[in-house]
Amino acid sequence: MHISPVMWQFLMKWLTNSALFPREASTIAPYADALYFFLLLLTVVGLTLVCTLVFGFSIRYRKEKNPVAEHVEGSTLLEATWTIIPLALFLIVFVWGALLYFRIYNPPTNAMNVYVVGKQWMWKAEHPGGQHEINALHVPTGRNVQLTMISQDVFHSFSIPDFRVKREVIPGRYSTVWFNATTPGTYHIFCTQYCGTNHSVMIGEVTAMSPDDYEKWTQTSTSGTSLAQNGERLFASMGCNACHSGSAAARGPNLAGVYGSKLQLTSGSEVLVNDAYLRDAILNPSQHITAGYAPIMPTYQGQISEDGLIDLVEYIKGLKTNYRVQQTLTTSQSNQAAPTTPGVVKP
Amino acid sequence: MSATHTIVNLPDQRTATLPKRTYLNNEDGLLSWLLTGDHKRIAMLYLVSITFFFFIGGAFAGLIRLELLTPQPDLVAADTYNKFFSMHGIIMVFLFLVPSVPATLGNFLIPIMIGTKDLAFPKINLLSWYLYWLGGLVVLGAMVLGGVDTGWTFTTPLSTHYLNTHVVTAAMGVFILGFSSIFTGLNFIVTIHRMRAPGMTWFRMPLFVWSHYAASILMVLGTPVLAITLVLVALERLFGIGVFDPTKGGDPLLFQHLFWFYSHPAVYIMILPGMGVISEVISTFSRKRVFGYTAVAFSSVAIALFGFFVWAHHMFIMGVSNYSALVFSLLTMLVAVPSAIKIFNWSFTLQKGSITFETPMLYAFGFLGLFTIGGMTGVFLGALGMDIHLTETYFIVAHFHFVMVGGMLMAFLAGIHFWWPKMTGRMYSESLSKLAAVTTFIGFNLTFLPQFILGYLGMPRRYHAYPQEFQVLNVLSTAGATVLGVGYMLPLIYLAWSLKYGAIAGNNPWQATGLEWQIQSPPLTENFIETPIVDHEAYDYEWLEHKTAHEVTTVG
Amino acid sequence: MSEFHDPSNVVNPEHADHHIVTPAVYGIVFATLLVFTGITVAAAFKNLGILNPIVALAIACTKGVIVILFFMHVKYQSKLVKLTVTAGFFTFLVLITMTLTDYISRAWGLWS
Amino acid sequence: MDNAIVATHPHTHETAVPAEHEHVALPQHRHHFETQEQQREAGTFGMWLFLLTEIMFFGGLFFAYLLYRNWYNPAFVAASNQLSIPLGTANTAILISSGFFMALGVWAAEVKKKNLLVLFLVLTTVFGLAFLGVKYFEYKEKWELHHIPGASFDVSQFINPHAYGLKEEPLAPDMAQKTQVFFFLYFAMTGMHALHMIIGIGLLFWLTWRANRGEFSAGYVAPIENFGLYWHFVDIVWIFLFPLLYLINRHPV
Repeated sequence: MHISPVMWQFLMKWLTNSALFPREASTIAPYADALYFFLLLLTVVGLTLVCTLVFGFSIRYRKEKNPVAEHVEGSTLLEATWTIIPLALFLIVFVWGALLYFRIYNPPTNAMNVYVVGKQWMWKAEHPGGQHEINALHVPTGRNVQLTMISQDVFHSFSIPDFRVKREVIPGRYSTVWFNATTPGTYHIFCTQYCGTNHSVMIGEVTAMSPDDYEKWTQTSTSGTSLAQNGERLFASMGCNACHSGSAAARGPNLAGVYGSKLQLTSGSEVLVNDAYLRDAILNPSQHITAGYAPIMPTYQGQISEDGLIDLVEYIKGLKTNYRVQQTLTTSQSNQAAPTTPGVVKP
Repeated sequence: MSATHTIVNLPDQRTATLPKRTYLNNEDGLLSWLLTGDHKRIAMLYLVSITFFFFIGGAFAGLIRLELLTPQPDLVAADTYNKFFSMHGIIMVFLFLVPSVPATLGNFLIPIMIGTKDLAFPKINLLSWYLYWLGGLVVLGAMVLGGVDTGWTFTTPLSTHYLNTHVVTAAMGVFILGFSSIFTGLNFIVTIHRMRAPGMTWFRMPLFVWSHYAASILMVLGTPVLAITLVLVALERLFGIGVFDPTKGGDPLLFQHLFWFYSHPAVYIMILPGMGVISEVISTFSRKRVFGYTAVAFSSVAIALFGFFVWAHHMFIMGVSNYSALVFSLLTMLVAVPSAIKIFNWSFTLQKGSITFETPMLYAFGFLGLFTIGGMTGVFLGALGMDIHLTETYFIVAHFHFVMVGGMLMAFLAGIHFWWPKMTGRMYSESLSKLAAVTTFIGFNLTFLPQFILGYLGMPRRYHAYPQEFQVLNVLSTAGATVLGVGYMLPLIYLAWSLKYGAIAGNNPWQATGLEWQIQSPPLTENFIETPIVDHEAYDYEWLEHKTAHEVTTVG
Repeated sequence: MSEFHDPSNVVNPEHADHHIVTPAVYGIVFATLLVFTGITVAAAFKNLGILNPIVALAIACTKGVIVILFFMHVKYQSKLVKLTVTAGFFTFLVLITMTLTDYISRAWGLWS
Repeated sequence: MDNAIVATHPHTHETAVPAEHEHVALPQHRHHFETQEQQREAGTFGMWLFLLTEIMFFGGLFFAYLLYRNWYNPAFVAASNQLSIPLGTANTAILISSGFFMALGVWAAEVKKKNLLVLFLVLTTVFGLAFLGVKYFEYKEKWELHHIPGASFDVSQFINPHAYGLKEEPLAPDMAQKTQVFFFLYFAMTGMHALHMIIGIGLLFWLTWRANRGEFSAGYVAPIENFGLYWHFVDIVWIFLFPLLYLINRHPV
């Protein structure tokens, strides 16, 4: 038999690239695959059972062999069996699936954070150190990476099949996903939620690098200003510091060290200050008035881009003292050169 | 073919003729069809209309597969491709799958099966056919005017603020189609409750009627939620209001909730009637009552009931709360059980039967296998953690095509082949139809099995171009689609041929027990000469034998 | 069940005899509805705290049930119709409660 | 189970109507029904199923209202206080009266009093139209205040109520924007309700015309009964809309 060499090459290439099964490149992947294989096994067993029954009965009781059907009403025992066994199996699948779900969607506390903004039709990754990437993401291997993602327009979905993680990127609210890449290499990023004309162009590549390489990469590709520095600039130019100056007479609450704390609101409820809270408090301030303050903050809806919000959030996150805030206020022509970033990257 | 291989019992072709007076020739002229109240004529109108839309939807599917033959975006531009899959989805879901079995076979058979002259509201039945066409034309209008590229899910805020295509037109079409579906369901429920022949108790009804009853409940209660959702989408789009727009304080997930509140039960609206067909076919060709009749009947109702509690499993990764996701995942696992019960009950119906392998039975076997795969892969997607990786990829495309095309379409074809002699009075070519059944089965598997692998590899759905390494599987899939296309064209040809040249079928070619088989084929306008009195259970083959032996005249 | 033809539906649980409601009953119902309207408006101006919406909705439900039972004759209808009405409201409750499971348990901070 | 032969049915439909049913051969009896009674019950049941779809249709709107009212309570309070309670209460009374006359109309049809039936149908229509008239003035006021959602929507009244002579507390600008959500839901819900009223009034004209010809005075009352169900359902929707939109945020804090 003759196979054309081109065809042969093509087939070989495809087979060697293991195109029946994606690479396992994150710590989550083996867990996901274990459940996948369990489910595959269930399917194969179930299908074999049904096929055996159907073909077995078809051969055994075909008309030639069994000209007269024998009346069988049903069997409670049998029916109970095939109610309870599938139910039990499905419940196992449910518990297993739920455990996996919480593993994937509960980021570990020590994860390094990267922001991702989705928009028609590109991914923007923003590292706290000021590295901006489009349709690309560089991450170190062996380290927990959390992505805080938001969409600027419609629903997108951030998917890295080789890591077995995916999460919808939602307009108007942060969603997170995390992974720990195990193998250096490049992997696809897909937008899997249909997002308009160029949906299929919204793809990118995640590059997992050894920690050393990653360190080198961060140094060579930084834009020069960290997100927090951008945020500080925004904080001053939007006039946030006028009220949130941290002084006793200030009209807005003190923001230094506020991140991660619990706040008492005027509505009486208590909230945890996290990224989502900070973002929403900037856009819809009246719903997040800290107890003891008047609802006088204007809304910044439509005035700050999602990137700007990320800068501000990142700035407030790292704000430990109000020293520089007040200094910016007093020396009205603030100096552009900010020497060091207040603790941006969390361990 | 010898009598041991088959139960087909046709009258002597030399003397046989079609009945003189049937519902088909009772009145003549186009108007007698367009203004008819006869459920059988409306069913035939639906059959023609649905076939028309099926092939339009199928043509779009073909174009999609053709584009995906190569990784490059070479056949059509991206927005054209998006319009293709949107039209494919909208047409197939709302114009084919939802009305397919209920509006054709259900319309034709339910009144006969329960022994009455017509549906409760013949005029509303006709109205629902006109609404079907109106909705269909509006959808086609949206296509002709320049198309719509939202996908069939109309996801906000994409559909409301970010597209310049004919979203409102398409939504209006779907809105109208919703009312067509509501009226069909309403008619069935009233008919089944109020019009049963004397002696036709609930547990003597064929399972076909049970499953339609369950599906009708879903149609009546679910569809209006879709209607109001589409109204809100249209209003938001026209006036820029923001109920679903986060920048104005709306919640895009509210749309998802309301949309899937209908669109998940809609899946059961599509598959339940198909399950009814399978019950009839398997029972007839194994000459046995369906194993555990009551369990199968109640599992239909259970599916309908649970069907309303699981919709958010379409939103596991969309930002639904984790706790809510847990609840919905658990309930999803529960709704899988009644389907499993059905599969096993059908399998065991074969046990100790006297099985023959006519075309409808082949389709039913295809259904059993494909629906098992489709159902099990549904469990993959219902499991929370697995869903993260699989959803929005080709895995989900393959999954719902296994359920909808492998399940529903197989059942539809099984039903058409099963009742064709009743509807037209003539038999089709047995060998050609078996060929078509096998072709469809092979083509189907070739098309959609590779998509499972593609999905696990991570290929996203609705992609116009894709990375190189997915090509081989996509080529396989497209090749399969070609075979599948041939499989669907074949019945069109030989069924049309049979209309004129097919053998005379006689009243009961399959020797089945349903009331529909005890009357002439094609039936009279009002089905029965006199109202039947039912004194036997469904699928009572001994009764049939007894009756045939003592037959003096046919009932009707 | 009914083995025999039962055209007058004597044993049919889906059947109820046709009952003609008298104008007097309608009059009483009409007056009750107006009185309840008055009560609900009056209650709206009292500060009952969390009870305000509850009272308003309770009165609305009462009025609705009265209309359903008398004006719409459901009190005199067959079990089937009663069940149908219940099923409708049940499905509406499913829509609300199941969707609320999401909104209430979302740590979005908007629900208070 | 025994293998009985299909017995010949004793009745054909001409004889199937037993003597106790008084209306043996009404012209409106559709002959695919075995009996008149069956036809009437099928009609009622069908109408109820249709109303079920209406419950779910409005259900989606009610849920949206429930959700956003909880999210944006201050905006909903402020916006809802702009609605006129006197007009709303009057409208509720008008609609209940309309429903009352409809119920009387059903009774008149059942006891075959043609003139009373026509009178009650006319009264139902008049009150229905009165409701729409009041609604028109309410809508008109909102139009003048730029409270119709859309491009010309104006929130200044909520940001600075004192300038408009209102005693309300001012809303923060971001919250004031959310009043648009309230007004959208207000117009969507009352508008959808009004649409049902308009359809109903159209049907009422038709039914009155038929009643005047004496079509419903001989025992055939199904259209009147079923329309009555529809009309009362529209009432019920308003019975819920009135407190939700007008009342529950009204109390002094």
